[in-house]
Amino acid sequence: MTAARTSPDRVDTQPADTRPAAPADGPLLEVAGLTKRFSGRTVLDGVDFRVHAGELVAFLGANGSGKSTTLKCVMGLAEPDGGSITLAGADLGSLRGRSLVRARSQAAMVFQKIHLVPRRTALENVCAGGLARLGPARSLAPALFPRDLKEEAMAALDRVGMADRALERVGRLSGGQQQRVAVARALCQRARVVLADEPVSALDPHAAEQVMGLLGELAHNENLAVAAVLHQPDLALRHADRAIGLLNGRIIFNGPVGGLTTDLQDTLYSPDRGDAS
Amino acid sequence: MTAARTSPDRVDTQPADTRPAAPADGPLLEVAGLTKRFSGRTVLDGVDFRVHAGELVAFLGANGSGKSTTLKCVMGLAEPDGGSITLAGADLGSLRGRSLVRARSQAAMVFQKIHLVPRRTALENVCAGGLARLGPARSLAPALFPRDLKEEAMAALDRVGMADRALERVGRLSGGQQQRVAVARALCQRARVVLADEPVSALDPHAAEQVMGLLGELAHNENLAVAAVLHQPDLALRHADRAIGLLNGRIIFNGPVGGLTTDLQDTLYSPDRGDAS
Amino acid sequence: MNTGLNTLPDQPTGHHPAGRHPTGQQVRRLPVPADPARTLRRGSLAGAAVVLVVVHALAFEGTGFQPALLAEGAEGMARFIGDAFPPDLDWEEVLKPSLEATLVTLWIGLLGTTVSIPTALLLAVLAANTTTPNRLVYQAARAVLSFFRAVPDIVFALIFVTAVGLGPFAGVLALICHNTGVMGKLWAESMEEMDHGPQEALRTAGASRLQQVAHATLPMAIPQFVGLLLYRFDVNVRSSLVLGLVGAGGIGLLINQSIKSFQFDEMLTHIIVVLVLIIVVDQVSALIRRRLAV
Amino acid sequence: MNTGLNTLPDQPTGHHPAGRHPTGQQVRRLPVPADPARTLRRGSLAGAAVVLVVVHALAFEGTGFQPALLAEGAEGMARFIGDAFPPDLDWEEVLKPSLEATLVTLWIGLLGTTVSIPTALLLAVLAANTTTPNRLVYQAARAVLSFFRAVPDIVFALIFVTAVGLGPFAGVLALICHNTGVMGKLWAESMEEMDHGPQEALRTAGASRLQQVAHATLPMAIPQFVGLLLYRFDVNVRSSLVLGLVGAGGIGLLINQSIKSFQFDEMLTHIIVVLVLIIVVDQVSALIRRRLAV
Amino acid sequence: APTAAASATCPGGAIEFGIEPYEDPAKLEPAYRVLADALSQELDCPVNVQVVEDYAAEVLAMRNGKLHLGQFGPLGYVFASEEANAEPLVSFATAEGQLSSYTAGIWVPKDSDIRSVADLRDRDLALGGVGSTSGDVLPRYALREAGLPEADLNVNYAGGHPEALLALVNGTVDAAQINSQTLATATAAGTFDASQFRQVWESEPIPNDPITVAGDADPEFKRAVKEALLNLPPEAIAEVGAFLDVTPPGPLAEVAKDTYRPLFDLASTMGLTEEDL
Ligand SMILES: Nc1ncnc2c1ncn2[C@@H]1O[C@H](COP(=O)(O)OP(=O)(O)OP(=O)(O)O)[C@@H](O)[C@H]1O
Ligand SMILES: Nc1ncnc2c1ncn2[C@@H]1O[C@H](COP(=O)(O)OP(=O)(O)OP(=O)(O)O)[C@@H](O)[C@H]1O
Ligand SMILES: [Mg+2]
Ligand SMILES: [Mg+2]
Repeated sequence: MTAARTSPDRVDTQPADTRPAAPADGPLLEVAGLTKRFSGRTVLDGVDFRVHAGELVAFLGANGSGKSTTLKCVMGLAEPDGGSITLAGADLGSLRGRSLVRARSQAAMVFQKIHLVPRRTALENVCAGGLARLGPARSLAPALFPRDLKEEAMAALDRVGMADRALERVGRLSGGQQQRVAVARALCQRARVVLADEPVSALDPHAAEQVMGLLGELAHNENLAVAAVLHQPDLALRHADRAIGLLNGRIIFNGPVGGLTTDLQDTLYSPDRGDAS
Repeated sequence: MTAARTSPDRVDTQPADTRPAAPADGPLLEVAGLTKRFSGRTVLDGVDFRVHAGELVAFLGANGSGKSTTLKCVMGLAEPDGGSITLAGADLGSLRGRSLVRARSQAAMVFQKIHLVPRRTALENVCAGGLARLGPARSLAPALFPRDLKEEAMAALDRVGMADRALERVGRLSGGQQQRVAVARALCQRARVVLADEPVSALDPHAAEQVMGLLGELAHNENLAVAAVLHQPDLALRHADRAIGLLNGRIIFNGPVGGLTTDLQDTLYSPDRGDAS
Repeated sequence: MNTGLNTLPDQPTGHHPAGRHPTGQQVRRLPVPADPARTLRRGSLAGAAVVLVVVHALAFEGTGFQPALLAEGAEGMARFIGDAFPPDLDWEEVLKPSLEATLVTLWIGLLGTTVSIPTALLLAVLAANTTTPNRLVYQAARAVLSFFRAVPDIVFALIFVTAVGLGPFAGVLALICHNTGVMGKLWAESMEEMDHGPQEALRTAGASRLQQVAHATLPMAIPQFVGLLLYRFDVNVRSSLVLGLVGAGGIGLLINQSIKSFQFDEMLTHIIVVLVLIIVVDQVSALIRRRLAV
Repeated sequence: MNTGLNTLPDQPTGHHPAGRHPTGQQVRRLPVPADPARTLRRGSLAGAAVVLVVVHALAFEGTGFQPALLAEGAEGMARFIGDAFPPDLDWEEVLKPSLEATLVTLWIGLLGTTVSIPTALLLAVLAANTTTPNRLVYQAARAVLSFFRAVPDIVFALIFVTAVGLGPFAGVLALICHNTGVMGKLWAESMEEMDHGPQEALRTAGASRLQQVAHATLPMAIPQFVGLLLYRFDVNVRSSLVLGLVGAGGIGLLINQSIKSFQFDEMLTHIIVVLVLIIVVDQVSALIRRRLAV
Repeated sequence: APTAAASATCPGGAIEFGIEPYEDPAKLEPAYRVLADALSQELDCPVNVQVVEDYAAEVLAMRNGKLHLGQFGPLGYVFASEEANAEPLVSFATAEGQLSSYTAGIWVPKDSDIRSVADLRDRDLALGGVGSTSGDVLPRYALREAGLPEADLNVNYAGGHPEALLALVNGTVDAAQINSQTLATATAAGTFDASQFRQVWESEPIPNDPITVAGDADPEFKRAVKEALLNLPPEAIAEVGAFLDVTPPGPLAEVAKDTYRPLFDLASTMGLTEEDL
């Protein structure tokens, strides 16, 4: 139940006195029995999985198998029909209002549809990821953002290779550039769990390697729990510690990436996969 | 100057008496000296290329290298600052109004941002690709669409593996499903040139193979000219006849996919590619 | 059901004149599946149509709607309009007062719009289901907005006249109240119809409601907001009827007075001045909205 | 400039209390680059602010805006409102006529809205820069819309009264004209602010302008269109005050009469009836809009 | 002005003077402006003239001490007297010192078969605006006197005197109220040709609009205003007379509540005011 891989350099950068308060060995994200229906069609059917600090988990599955819906349920963007979600030790089902928001902000999400504000600059969009840390006074307009936050956001943009476009409006960036800015925003949130929905689908191969490398680094060096939806099994093989395979809303594989055999991939992406629904 | 590969089965399915009127050997799409600036930044700098009937050309390049802008200029969605575009023998620069529209409808585009109408069903969205063939009377509402068109749209949906979701609203489909519907809409347009901007980026590997196979089939069996922006060189290697590599708005490679060496890929996607601008 | 890439046998389509690809290939076809919800949908559509027809029949009846009368009376209308031509462009007597009154009207319209921005914005945020803190506040904010829209301008104007006396100020106050109601409602609805993605993204990032609004909802909604604001400015400039009732003056009063004294050519001059004003406001509005586009 | 994945040396951030990751790691920082356009932008912002302030100062001056007066006159307002309470709920004398008049008002508002849909839609499509065939048509359509908005309701009513006589029908016709102008403008602007992607996609597919509108612009715009339509219905129902003046009857006439005879308790009853009507319209409107969402 | 300081004859530093030129704004409004200027000279105090279209606003303003002087239509004065305790001071007079007056009337086309008010049964009658003395209350009083319930004919408000006249001229009603002032204005403007129409009813003469002072004003102020009005210089009177078509004009004549007694009776008969007031 500990992280699948323990990177040695993690120890260097993390002072012992600031270890997170969550149970050292428990998973940061635990989903049990998650069920979701959309107008009668069962989209998720008893999904159980855990993601631990220090591991990068890849979600694989055919189009429409329920990957985005799973992440949306965790983030509270879709209302599950059943099941429980525990985030950094807090059972989300038992929380309400402000404390639910606080518990949820332990997780940062990179959206498949990006969801940036086109009218604002890349830097402003990234800063918005850190809003939860600001008091109301300094957070009402980008001009009021404290210098720290802006510098942190710049560093996040730099990590995704977009520092040189920081002051451009997001609406003017190319599709792949926007996707990288979205990753930077999630970084700026300083969450302990990062969920990324196809974070590299619009990226060129180098940028994709770079962003996957970054996600790996977040998991292994900074001890976050990272889950990413990927459509390229070879990226999962190179970067992820563990893979979860979804088929028609059920998990059919959950194990080290080494287990992603050709047979398994054939099952996951088989052309007749749709006949269950 | 002829198609890089000639598939033998094309001959089977194509009656000799209905060969297209365009010069048999000329390219269906010819772009020369295309230049585009956005508020001072040169995004395209003298782009020249041709796409012939019967070939599938892959566009490769880093994020922001100008791939989408190139396609948008061809489709008239961005105003080029210089250069000429010839589509199926017609010089678009010399045409105006209705005749320009007619000339342009020789090309169908699959958009990076999909651009379907979420409120309409998949079938209705695909039918809309064939609007140019309908008179005003039958085209004002989906309920008036002729049966032929609907059946043709169903077949197009079937080719992208979405026939079973034909009557669902597009807004309810997953990201990858939407992208496949967008490809089907382009098919329904019966164009002789198909331009696809990252048509497989949100698709699972099987669906990606399937759609690339379909694009290849369009080129090789149905003798269309197909250009697709791809971010996965191996897909280009497997399916495309020729590749065009863009770097900072200039074409640095144009040749058979065999030429996509590791070196070339390193140049295309090199991390310091941005220093030219 | 997803049958993958299908290479169907070509169907017999020879009887379709348009049934060929430009490349000469025959077009593939596949039957359209039956839609299980279709009868249901058709039924409810038919039901809605029947309701609409009945309601309209009642309304035509209730209002004595007879388009034929219009044709019959065309001569009378032509005569009325004829009376107004040519407009009376006398500078001292007509045009100058008209321009002066228009300036007053413009100031009243401006303040009636801008001073209500803070209240309208607050109520809009509380009354949009994507930004409201909870159902109770939502319903309360909606009720307040409805109230401001239900009370006629003239009643607000009378209330304020008792406090501040006759004159433009009372008119401005009445417009502010009314405009709060209308603009709040319009803004709330435009926020509800926007793409909520960016707002949801900030919500999941733990941003407070206020922060979500400031950094996602409002920046996304700015063009619509400004459009509606300029629309209301335009309406307020024209809503001089109420202003005349409380002595605010303005161009509306002049139009009414020219009607009362049968000087339709003067009336036309005033209307032309209003038209010019509105076109100018329109152009400025289009300019501002263009500059706001990304 | 794209420096790829950077592993910067941690910067000294010990003085920042919030400068640590939840995992305990120090947070990376990087200086914010200078924005070359910043001074320019600040300059134009400051310019706009100065213009706004000056214009508002003039407007405050021109309208005698003195909020202090409001506080002073609070007593008078309280008395006015006190006069209106309790509302006069006498069935025969007040409530029944009020409800009957409201029905007429409702019919007038309904027809004033629905009958203008075709013209408003046509003009809106011609006057939106994303759907208009060309600049000339665009400017012409805008001019027509401006004209319909510039002519006061009351003038339209006068014109139609000469043709069709006094009564609700003239009022309906006046509303139709005015509503065409307003709704056309609002629809045009909401089309301009929409996501144009689907429309452009159809354009590149060779669809005619009409087809683009029918299969991309309108289906995308339906929620906004219906929202604005219901808003106008709501406004039209309330603009019976004006109609009351031209003999169209309706609740506006009753409100007017109760004011003229200083029976503010009756006035309050009528306003409550309007309020209830508006809340009902609001709820129905919210329902319809919810059902239209994808 | 240095004299603008508050004094008994100059309350609050300026006199607020409200006018409601209900019957004929083109003539009344300039007349009152001349009068206000002269008054300002006499009392050495600025006079602000406010033109309103509704006596209700004027009455309410006066009731709350926001209006010092007010001119009202005869019926408006009844309400001003009852609600705001307004006291009448003066009205216009002819050179002979006779208080000027006007009459209400009901007109029909020349060849109409309507001979009397009773003949209006089942016909269309256009009234002026709500609350107008000659355009609303007096004609309805005539119907009542003739024993004709309002339900037995089709009574519509046209919105004002000119609108009612136009409805008759355009033949959209069988009869309309037209008062003697509107008749003169419309005849002068060429809108109305009296030879084509016939008057079937005429009211008793109605005394012209009074200028009133707020009841709770300083008695010295009331006296000073009254004196100033009665002693207006002949030039001012001449100017006013020119507007009113009263040539040669006479000085303003003193009026008292009793002058308007018939209107009080009318209002209470018509149920507009409580009997006990
Ligand atoms: N709002 C909705 N209403 C109805 N059905 C929905 C809705 N959202 C998603 N679905 C359906 O749920 C299923 C799972 O969708 P989801 O978006 O989770 O797939 P996914 O695994 O993320 O696919 P992709 O790889 O294409 O992004 C799909 O069949 C989709 O059509
Ligand atoms: N409307 C615009 N205004 C300003 N700059 C723009 C605009 N559209 C694109 N650009 C810039 O033009 C460059 C090329 O963009 P384009 O979208 O063609 O890239 P791309 O090759 O398609 O990239 P990706 O793989 O990320 O989709 C980018 O640097 C982008 O920022
Ligand atoms: Mg998804
Ligand atoms: Mg692109």
